[in-house]
Amino acid sequence: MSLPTKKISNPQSWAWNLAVLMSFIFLVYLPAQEVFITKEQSGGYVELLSLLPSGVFYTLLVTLLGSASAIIVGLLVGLGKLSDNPLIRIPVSFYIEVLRGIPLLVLLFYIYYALGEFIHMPALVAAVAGFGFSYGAYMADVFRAGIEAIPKEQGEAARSLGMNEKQAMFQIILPQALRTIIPAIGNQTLGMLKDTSLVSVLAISDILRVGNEYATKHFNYFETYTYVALTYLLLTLLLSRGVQNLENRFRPA
Amino acid sequence: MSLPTKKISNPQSWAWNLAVLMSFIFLVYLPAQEVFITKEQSGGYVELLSLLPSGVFYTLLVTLLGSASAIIVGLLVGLGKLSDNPLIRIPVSFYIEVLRGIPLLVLLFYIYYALGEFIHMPALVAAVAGFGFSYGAYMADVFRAGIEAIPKEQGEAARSLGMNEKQAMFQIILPQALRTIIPAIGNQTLGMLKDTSLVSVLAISDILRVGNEYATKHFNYFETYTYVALTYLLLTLLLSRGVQNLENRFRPA
Amino acid sequence: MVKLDSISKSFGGKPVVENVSLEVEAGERFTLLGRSGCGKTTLLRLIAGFETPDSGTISIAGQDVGSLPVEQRPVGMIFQNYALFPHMTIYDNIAVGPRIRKHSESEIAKRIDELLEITHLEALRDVYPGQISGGEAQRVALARAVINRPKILLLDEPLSALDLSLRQHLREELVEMQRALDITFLFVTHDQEEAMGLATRMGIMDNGCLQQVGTPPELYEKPQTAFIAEFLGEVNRLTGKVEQRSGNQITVSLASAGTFQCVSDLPGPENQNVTCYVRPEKLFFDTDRPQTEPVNVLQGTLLGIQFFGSHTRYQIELTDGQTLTLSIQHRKSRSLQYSIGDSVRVLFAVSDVFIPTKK
Amino acid sequence: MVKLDSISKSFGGKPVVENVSLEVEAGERFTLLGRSGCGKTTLLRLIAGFETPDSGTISIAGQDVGSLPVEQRPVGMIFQNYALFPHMTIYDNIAVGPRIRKHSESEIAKRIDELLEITHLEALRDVYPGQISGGEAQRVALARAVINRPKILLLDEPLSALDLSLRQHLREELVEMQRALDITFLFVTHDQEEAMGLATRMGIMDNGCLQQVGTPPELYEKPQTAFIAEFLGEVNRLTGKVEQRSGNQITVSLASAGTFQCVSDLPGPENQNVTCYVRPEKLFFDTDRPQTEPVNVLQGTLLGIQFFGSHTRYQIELTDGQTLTLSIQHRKSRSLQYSIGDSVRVLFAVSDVFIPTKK
Amino acid sequence: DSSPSGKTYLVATDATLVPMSFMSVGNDIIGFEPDFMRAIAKEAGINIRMINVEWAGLFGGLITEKFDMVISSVTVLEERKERMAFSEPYLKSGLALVVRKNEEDINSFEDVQKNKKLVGAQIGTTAYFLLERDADVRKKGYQMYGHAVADLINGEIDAVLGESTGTLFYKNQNKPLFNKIKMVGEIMTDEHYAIVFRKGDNDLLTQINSALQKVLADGTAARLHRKWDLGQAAQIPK
Ligand SMILES: Nc1ncnc2c1ncn2[C@@H]1O[C@H](COP(=O)(O)OP(=O)(O)OP(=O)(O)O)[C@@H](O)[C@H]1O
Ligand SMILES: Nc1ncnc2c1ncn2[C@@H]1O[C@H](COP(=O)(O)OP(=O)(O)OP(=O)(O)O)[C@@H](O)[C@H]1O
Ligand SMILES: [Mg+2]
Ligand SMILES: [Mg+2]
Repeated sequence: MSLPTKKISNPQSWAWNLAVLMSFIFLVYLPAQEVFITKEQSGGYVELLSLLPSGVFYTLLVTLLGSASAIIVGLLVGLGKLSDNPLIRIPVSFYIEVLRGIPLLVLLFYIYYALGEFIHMPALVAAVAGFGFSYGAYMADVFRAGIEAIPKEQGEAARSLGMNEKQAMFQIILPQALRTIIPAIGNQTLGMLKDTSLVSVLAISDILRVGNEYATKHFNYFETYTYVALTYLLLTLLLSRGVQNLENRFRPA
Repeated sequence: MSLPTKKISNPQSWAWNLAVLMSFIFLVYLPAQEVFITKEQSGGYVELLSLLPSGVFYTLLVTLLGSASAIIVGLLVGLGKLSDNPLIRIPVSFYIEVLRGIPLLVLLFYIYYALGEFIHMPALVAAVAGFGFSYGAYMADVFRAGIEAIPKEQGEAARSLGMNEKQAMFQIILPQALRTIIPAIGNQTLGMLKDTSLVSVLAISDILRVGNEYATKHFNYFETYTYVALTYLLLTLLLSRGVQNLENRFRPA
Repeated sequence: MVKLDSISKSFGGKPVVENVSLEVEAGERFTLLGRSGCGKTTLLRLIAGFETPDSGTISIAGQDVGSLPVEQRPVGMIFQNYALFPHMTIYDNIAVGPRIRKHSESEIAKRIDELLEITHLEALRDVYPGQISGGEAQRVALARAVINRPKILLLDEPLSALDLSLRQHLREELVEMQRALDITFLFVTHDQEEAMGLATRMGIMDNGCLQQVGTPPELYEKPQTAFIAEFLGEVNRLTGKVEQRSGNQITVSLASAGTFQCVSDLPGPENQNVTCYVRPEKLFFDTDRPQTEPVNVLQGTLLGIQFFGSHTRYQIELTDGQTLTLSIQHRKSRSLQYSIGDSVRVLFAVSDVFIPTKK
Repeated sequence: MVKLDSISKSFGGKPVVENVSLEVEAGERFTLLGRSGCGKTTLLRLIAGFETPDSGTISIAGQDVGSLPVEQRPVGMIFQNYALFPHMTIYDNIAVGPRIRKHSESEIAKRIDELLEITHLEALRDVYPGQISGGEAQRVALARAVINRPKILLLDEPLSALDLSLRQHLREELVEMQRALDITFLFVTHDQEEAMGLATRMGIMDNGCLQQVGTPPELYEKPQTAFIAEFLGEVNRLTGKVEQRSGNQITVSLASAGTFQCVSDLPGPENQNVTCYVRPEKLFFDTDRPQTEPVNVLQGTLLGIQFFGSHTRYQIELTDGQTLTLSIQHRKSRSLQYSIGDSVRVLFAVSDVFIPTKK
Repeated sequence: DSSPSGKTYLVATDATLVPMSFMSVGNDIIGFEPDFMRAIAKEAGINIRMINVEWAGLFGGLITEKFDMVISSVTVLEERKERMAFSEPYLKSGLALVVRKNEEDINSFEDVQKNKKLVGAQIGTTAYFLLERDADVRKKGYQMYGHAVADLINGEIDAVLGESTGTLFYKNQNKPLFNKIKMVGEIMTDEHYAIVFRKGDNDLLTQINSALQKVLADGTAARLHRKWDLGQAAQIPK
């Protein structure tokens, strides 16, 4: 099936421009207008603006580390899935089935609280591991599909020119597969950026967490979550432009 | 790009069978073995087994209602995206950009707590609305792509046989598009089943919530989250088989 | 039946159909031939109403159809892949038109049964399009289009998706059906053989312009432009200088390779460069039987021989470096035995050389 | 150069190559022709080493290669889409083989420059495969394969992805390159014209079996099986009863449509049913010039005329319902003027009728 | 709109605080506070239904009329009084520090501050506010109190500041797990727990307040205190 499943955004569209513009304007305007009104009526936007940068930092940190670990897991599992050896292929497929069947939030709880009984790890490590294992199972497919998308004649041509299987894989197949793999990794990372909001339940002070703490103290849910949503929106829109650039750069000529 | 993004499962594989078997065995075995050991060493599996059915009920209920509302939103937004009228197409595209840029968890908080200040709604309604709006933005693409995948000659042939545009859309294009749309909806629902775990933060007593409440009381995190994860695993695996059946049934001859 | 008057159409400033005027008579099989991208499909779509011309008028059976939407024009259309509706049976596919027009089911059934008989499709009445062959699909598409009694049937390369042997067969079938149903065809293709094999009359398009209209032999034997000469069938090109001319009798010099004669009312000065054409099947070897009409003789070297079963093609290089291709059908047992590198003499009738004069 | 001895291969119990023995000599352009799915590619892959035969041996230049992995076999391979490496320049593509073999860069550069000259690719040295034409890609693939000095070059339908006009051109180029580089070709195709046009010798495969091997004229004119007769070029089929036979002279009766003679050492009883073949280009109309050899005459009705520029094809129906196709190349100005429905007499030489005898 | 007989009032609680309010095996909300609330309702002659709400949503939900009252160990605070109304307190409790059993370095909150220890608490609670007040304290917020204790046991944090009754209850459960933790120092604060109302819902407030007084006075409260083993740290007001 060629239907798109979860493409985040279409950064070349009018709508993208509009959405970026609006989210940016609101993120600046809401605190700015507070400066000119009395503190009492304030929704706390100024304070939120001062609190959120550290949340953004953690959100991006988890995204970055999670993505890196997912790539490593994905490459290993993806190559395992392509292996001719059933002793590698079957456990690896099993891993993929299981990890895809468990909700990310449950996995995060599982790693941090359940496995935490045996292995001590900071919440950040648990979060990165959770994203690595879960997204790794999807990244595996990115690698597998990227490699399988290279026509098998490429490998065979390499063989007939004198390369052995390993040389053909690493000199001919993988370099070509990266053209599709890299943008796909970008897309996964974009999805992950949004899913990092789940780490707020692990007591990591990401954007959502900072917002939650602020809102439960000041009861200004509407203002807080509006601001939090706008922050996420701006981040995902900007990252989606980055991913689009990757896709354009790597689009087959 | 034709790389798969988030296909949940491959239900025709060995690995699927193995995973279903194992999760089922553990779900039965863990409580069963408790009956034969002393209560003190018990991990509480028997109790969990008695608690979880109501959690499963809520999880499935949210999935079902969320899916239904996402289909409605998706159909409307998808048709809007295909509209020739920019006054429809641009706001609809904007909607899609924005809804895809906001993490589901943030959206749920936003709807329940922030919008809750203006519109009163029970948590279940907020959850269903959240899934409807968020997944609706993805479903829109399912509908749009499903319709666009029908060769334009089909519509033109209908026109040249005497149909007007509307007749061509509803008698010729949409019936064919459903062949790809229905399995894709199934896939989205599968993703939603996992994402319903997020409603636990709205204090809806779904599987994860029931587990959380149990675990924070008895401090048997390992046992609880293991059992919760197995339950989700079995549900997603079984649903994925259902989706696969849909795909097989609707696969072009 | 269909009359186009100075039709033009551009997309985004790029002219795709330019000032095309054309008349197709009732009962004709008119073929439009042109390279990919020359605007053939656009022309059909203009007639069908899927596009609106920038200028010019289209009338069908005397009626200006400029303001009619697609579904009200009296045209049928056959698409390249036939565009049968996969979710309906053959019967329902054919019934789409009359049902939309609210004919009674019994009347529809009667007419469909008739059509199924003519098209030899009785057995496939309740089958889905996925289960039938390319040839059957073509016949269903025909039946579906003609049941609405269109004044003209537009066919957009309906054979190009099929493989060669099926294509030849269906081409004949198409001609047969056209005769049996007595409808007017406007057929579009980029395949010269197909165009000539099907057409009673044909037109050749290039870059959005209609270059020449006529019967296939007219176009093949008297092409008015170099484009047509080279596009329609294979041809040898000989470029030289006009050495001498008396009336329409011209002598062309190929420098070291000698001279040859041809007949043409080519304008312009003597000594001008000129490109002459002669078809490979009009060339003979010296050893062939003598001609009864005036012939040219050129000397060359045999460069290549390709055997194709029913005929053999010879490549001959002249002393000035130009090459000629000579094609001989094996009507007699093959006796001619040159081999590569041999020096050969090539003969061709003076009347078989032509020079297209239009630009 | 390459010798296959009783090679068989099946996939999942389904035999794909059955007991094929074949020898290709040095310098030949050997073509394997067969319908899609007949096992041609599999045969090439067996020689290249991508598949292992179930039984039989393959030797190249006298050496049994059964135990050699792909990369050590002295074969080059050209794939249908050429399989150039898109992430490397033309130069680097060609350099892959020698680099893997650890030749020095200066030596590699020297050989590549030579090859680029032979293949007229000097200008494309540092260009990527995405930016070159189909014809250039073919030459790069050739250069890349031959730089390793393979004993034999295997070509798997390298022309089938191209369009017709380019295909004809590249076919000639391929022959030229083969001569210039002096390598042995084993070429696989499903296109009869291509096979005959390219081959010095060819073999015809059907259902995994090699049916006949010979030069193109041998196969075209003396096909040993009905399959080859019908597959290689166009042919008319006449089915009748053996009425009389004296020596190898046979008289065949077509019931109401009369009788004709042919020469064959067909075994079996008199009165048996027999299918005879005669090529369309061997048929004449009554009005054509008289033959000097014994001819058959059959009476029929003209059903259809198709003009194809260089030749015209006529469909004639005999009185027993069988149809014949007659093809005439327009070597003289067209003078023959029958029209559809006319009664015509069709002539063909006794020696032009053949009966394939092998099953 | 306070027709006592017909209307059913919704009372929200975060049912993750053992033993004050939590989910039973039969998936009912049980604990000291549900029992106490039901006793008051009976006394006041009104219908109530307990609902389980995530802590973070308790006050927002009340203000936006998703429910009518909150009873969930909510401490009376001046900031909260600005937005909501409180009943008379029904319990005086306090925050206490919990550490791992083998922890030697922490004996009071001062030790935590001095040694830069990492302390956990449930967000939105007075415990977390207390940690926030001192910028030098290294703190970590949790969605649920139990998760903080789990993290303490797993070794990720050094102490948990929280409602003292819960910790005592856990200890009395006598599970091997709880032998790993201990309470140190004194009860640090006086926290007065009260039922929360929307501002302006005065009729209901008055009605509940008088019933509450009766339930406190007639010994029902003390009985429930014993039943749920709240310990000395939590005292029924005189
Ligand atoms: N809707 C359109 N918008 C813009 N350009 C178009 C449109 N339709 C056709 N064109 C352009 O017009 C030119 C002619 O197109 P058209 O389809 O008529 O060619 P054609 O002769 O049918 O070619 P082919 O043999 O490939 O079908 C092409 O260059 C095409 O790109
Ligand atoms: N690896 C394989 N596994 C199973 N069946 C195969 C395999 N390779 C080829 N076949 C089957 O063997 C038969 C012959 O295939 P092959 O590719 O050799 O045909 P071909 O003559 O090259 O056809 P084409 O002209 O279409 O390329 C086909 O029916 C094909 O399905
Ligand atoms: Mg076209
Ligand atoms: Mg093949």
